[in-house]
Amino acid sequence: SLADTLSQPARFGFGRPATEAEIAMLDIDVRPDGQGLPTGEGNAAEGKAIYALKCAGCHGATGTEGPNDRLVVGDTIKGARRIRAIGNYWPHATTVFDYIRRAMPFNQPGSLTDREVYGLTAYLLHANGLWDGKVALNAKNLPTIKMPARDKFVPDDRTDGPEIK
Amino acid sequence: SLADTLSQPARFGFGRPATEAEIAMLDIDVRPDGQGLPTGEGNAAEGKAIYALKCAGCHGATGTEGPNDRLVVGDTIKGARRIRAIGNYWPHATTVFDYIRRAMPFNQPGSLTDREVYGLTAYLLHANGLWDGKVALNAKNLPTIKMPARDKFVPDDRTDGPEIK
Amino acid sequence: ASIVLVQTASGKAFQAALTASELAGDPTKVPGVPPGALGTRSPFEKPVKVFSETSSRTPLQDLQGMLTPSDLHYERHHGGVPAIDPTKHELVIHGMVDKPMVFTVADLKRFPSVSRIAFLECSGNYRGAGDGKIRPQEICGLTSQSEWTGVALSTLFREVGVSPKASWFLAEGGDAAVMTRSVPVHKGWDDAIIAYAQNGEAIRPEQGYPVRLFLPGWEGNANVKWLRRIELADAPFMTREETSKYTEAVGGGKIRQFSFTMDARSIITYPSYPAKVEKGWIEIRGIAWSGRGKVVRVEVSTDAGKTWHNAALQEPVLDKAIAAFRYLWNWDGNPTEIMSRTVDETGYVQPFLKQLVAARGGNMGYHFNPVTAWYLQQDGQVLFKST
Amino acid sequence: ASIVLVQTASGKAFQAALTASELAGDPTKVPGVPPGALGTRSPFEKPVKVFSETSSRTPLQDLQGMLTPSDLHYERHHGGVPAIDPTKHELVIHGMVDKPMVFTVADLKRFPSVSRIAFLECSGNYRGAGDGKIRPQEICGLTSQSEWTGVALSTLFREVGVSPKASWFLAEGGDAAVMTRSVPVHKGWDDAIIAYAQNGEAIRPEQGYPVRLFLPGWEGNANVKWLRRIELADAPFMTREETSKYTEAVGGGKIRQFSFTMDARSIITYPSYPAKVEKGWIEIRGIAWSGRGKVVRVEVSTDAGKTWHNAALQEPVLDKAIAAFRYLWNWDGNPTEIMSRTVDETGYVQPFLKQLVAARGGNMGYHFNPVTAWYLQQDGQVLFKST
Ligand code: HEC
Ligand code: HEC
Ligand SMILES: [Ca+2]
Ligand SMILES: [Ca+2]
Ligand SMILES: [Ca+2]
Ligand SMILES: [Ca+2]
Ligand SMILES: [Ca+2]
Ligand SMILES: [Ca+2]
Ligand SMILES: [Co+2]
Ligand SMILES: [Co+2]
Repeated sequence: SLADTLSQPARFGFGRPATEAEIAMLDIDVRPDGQGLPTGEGNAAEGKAIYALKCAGCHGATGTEGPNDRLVVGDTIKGARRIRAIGNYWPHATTVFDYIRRAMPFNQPGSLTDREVYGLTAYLLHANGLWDGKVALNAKNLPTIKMPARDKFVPDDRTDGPEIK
Repeated sequence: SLADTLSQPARFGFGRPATEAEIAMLDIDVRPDGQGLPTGEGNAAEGKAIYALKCAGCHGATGTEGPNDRLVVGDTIKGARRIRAIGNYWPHATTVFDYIRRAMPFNQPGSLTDREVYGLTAYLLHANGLWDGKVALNAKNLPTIKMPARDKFVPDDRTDGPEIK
Repeated sequence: ASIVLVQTASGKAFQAALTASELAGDPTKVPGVPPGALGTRSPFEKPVKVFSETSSRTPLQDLQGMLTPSDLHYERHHGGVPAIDPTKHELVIHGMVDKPMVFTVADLKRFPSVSRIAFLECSGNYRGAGDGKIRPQEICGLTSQSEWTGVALSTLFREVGVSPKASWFLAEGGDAAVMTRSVPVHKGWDDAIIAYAQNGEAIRPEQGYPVRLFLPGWEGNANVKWLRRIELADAPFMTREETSKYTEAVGGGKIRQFSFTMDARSIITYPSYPAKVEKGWIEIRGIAWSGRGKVVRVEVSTDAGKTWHNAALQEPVLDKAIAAFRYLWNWDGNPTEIMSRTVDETGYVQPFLKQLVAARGGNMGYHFNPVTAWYLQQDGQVLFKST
Repeated sequence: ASIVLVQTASGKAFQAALTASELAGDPTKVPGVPPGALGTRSPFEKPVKVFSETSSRTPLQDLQGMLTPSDLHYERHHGGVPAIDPTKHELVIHGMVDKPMVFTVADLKRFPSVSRIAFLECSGNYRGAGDGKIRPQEICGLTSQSEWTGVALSTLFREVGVSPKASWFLAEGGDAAVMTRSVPVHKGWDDAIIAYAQNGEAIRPEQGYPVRLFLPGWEGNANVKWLRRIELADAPFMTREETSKYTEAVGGGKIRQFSFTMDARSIITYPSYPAKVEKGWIEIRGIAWSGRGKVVRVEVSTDAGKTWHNAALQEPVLDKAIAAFRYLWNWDGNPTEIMSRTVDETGYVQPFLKQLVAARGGNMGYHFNPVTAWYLQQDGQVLFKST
């Protein structure tokens, strides 16, 4: 804890300073405000083609069929409670970019170029009815997308007390 | 502990009574007063032959050469402090019978007949200068043998207090 | 032994040794296996985890006491177990810090170390079964306990000079999922550990070798394994795991996020399905834990929840740790339901399933820690029953 | 990534993925191994016991905290590890009892159970080296710690009705040595356990599968493994192990017998030979234990015994258990000797070697628990030094 730490020397001097270059190599996260988004862009049409090639096998031809996680809400956007997809459950559009870039395709994670990721993100947001089919997605416009689920999310309000919540 | 035990039921009723026959099958120990010694007998000459056949390979031709534990004190009985053999270190003759019967020969433990064990015990005690070469050893005379080391043994007198002992 | 005469080298005849058939199957008559470099598990014992593509579950019903053997520790990963060379692995800490730093595994081991015995649990750790045929392993086998050793994150925070304005940090793994979770900075100062050892030895690959984040009492997924990067920031990063996953509907159309604390829980591991028991004395055994602090009491009911009795807790009862409990009971052989519930030091009482569902607006999901009941049939068969 | 165009099914050309060479060796770019039935040990970690024909020693210098992984638990056996089928193994209790009984392993598991974390140590557990080139493993690696679970022997004593006149019992193993030791009955009533589990799972074969006697704090050999028989009596049986072996010359021609208690002890496991250290901050780490009860203090000296400082003890500090200790020290780079000593709740202070030898009339032997020093050379090399 902090208290324990204070009884220790101010610095041990183990480890080495991180250079900006080596941090940049690892620092792939993208935040809700767009921090971390790379330059470049990609549109839904490009993304659709890549999707068909690299994603459809696991997520279905239209992102609704599986066998793996459903990505597209489809017609049921306002209906069925049990569907959890980008269009009705994801609070931030930036997460789509971040996650695809770091973890997909599942069999070749980290293999996509930034342009491909922009395209795929544009395609999936478009398929969820949240982005125009023509306009290329980039670091500037991606964070501005308003996600339908955004206001559903509330921080944990359990108080670590006796209440069952 | 006993206290915990008292809060429990007097008997749980798990397990089954042991019959005398099945206890007898397992109850191979021999005590200093001779309790547990079987009927029968064996002498040093018999034992010497068995020893040559089944023991000498590990304990040496005369029980002094090894490679495994030295069994016979030899000429040095009063001299060298570092020798530990039956003749100068073992407090009870019954232990020789008990141990050979349960554990030797190391490569075929439990393979000796009681007669063989009496013979081997007679032989080893004789070689250590503690038993006549002719008289057969049996349940009656074995416990009467006075072992030289007997009075050297003292029970642990450490008190579990601060003293270094 | 039959009397057989054997000719010795010295020409004498003696009674032979016991015959081979007399010795067969008696371990006292054959020299055993000599000491070796590594111990073994008896071939008669085959405890195994039940595994799917995404997780594997500790066989709770096969275990005693409070520790989990390392190779039976539950697994949950999102990109499989990476093969990491510890001499190539580094932890980078950057973002809102004075001095961004890189630490090798060897560097981390030089800092002051801390150890604690604590549980780890996946927040998606409840299953039932309509027919009652489900074991503790399947019900809640995504919980395990180890002794964890590593460097306090607070020590590293001080080393890099974390900004007083930093309120969250991102923890990122070096696995194929490049797993990321946002964690409040206060947990880093409080009791987070960058752990490199588990039950004495190096952390096992499945648990994050060579280093993982360990957040005592917090949901498993946030305890990022194969940790390679920590970035300090002033807001959460809203990663996929803390938005699309590990969030739960709590009624009124709301979704709860950042529900880190693992609530108090227990399960009776003996007797449990598929055991069959006899009437008479039965020691009811189980495990209890709470991510909020210490277990103060485990109550056991043997009459379907009408009356409750305190079970004995195995000492030491530790903070944010599994405690083994025991309750001695004389079963009269009549069908009944037995169950346990944990009360922790915050006064929280482990709820029934129906209470939990009601409290969450009718939804099920992560952080489900209901009382689990076992139904004892007349014939001694033990079956799961939801509460 | 180099720009490569790839033709897709729909006829469009796209920039290709990163090339294989760019991905080589990066565990974030290859799916890892899926969850499985049993966890593994990293191929980069190879902790092993050092073994001879009669024993194998725990690699203390490779371990952290207070627990020993089961497969690294020390071994000492006198007839090898027997292969025992647990469905055929029985424990007979007879002699001075009301009702001689036979218990199967399954029977034993039905009785009320107890668990405790405790060390086990062979009483022949000290070695030095004239050239200083010896590791903790060789010095005193015949000590290890586990969580043991079983039935209290007192429970079984009551079940069979042990006679109030019984003062000793014989414990006999089912191995090729048919190992026997005499144990005072009061230990059976106090805290002896017939143990069937170790660190959560079934006891390992090397530690006595399926059942062993466990005598907290008492010399390893008396904790008879593969236990098959207990005979109650009114005197010790004077077995070979308690006469020819496990007795020690204590001066004046006397030999001490039945020295069960393991005295207090400690060893610094880091830094230790063959480590090389650098000047600056060093966390001195080690383990401390006492068979007499709790460790109350571990003192560390970094100036060859002139001054002593209290080390931090890892909580929980348990009765008759190993406690991990830590002492943070800033080495100025000048050659010095570091050492630790345990003080236990009886007021016993772990002695120097010369004190022990003097107290035993110049003899060495079993129950040697001296302070162990490490000499730090100018170049950082750490070497053993006897005290
Ligand atoms: C070989 C199978 C496979 C392929 C190919 C694949 N995915 Fe996935 N995808 C998965 C799996 C499995 C998961 C769930 C991973 C987890 O939960 O850890 C997933 C999860 C996702 C998610 C998160 C879904 C959610 O609800 O949280 C997104 C978004 C996604 N994939 C997009 C893609 C895109 C875009 C591609 C192609 C570039 C792709 N996937 C290719 C298997 C695949
Ligand atoms: C294959 C080797 C081998 C053979 C054959 C063998 N022994 Fe041994 N013996 C040993 C070993 C090894 C020990 C030490 C065992 C231990 O310490 O657990 C030993 C110990 C003993 C001891 C105890 C010595 C002491 O100082 O405590 C006696 C007595 C003994 N053997 C007698 C015999 C007799 C009699 C025979 C023949 C019937 C025999 N041995 C055959 C290897 C052998
Ligand atoms: Ca970043
Ligand atoms: Ca989904
Ligand atoms: Ca007897
Ligand atoms: Ca000898
Ligand atoms: Ca989790
Ligand atoms: Ca011992
Ligand atoms: Co999970
Ligand atoms: Co020993």
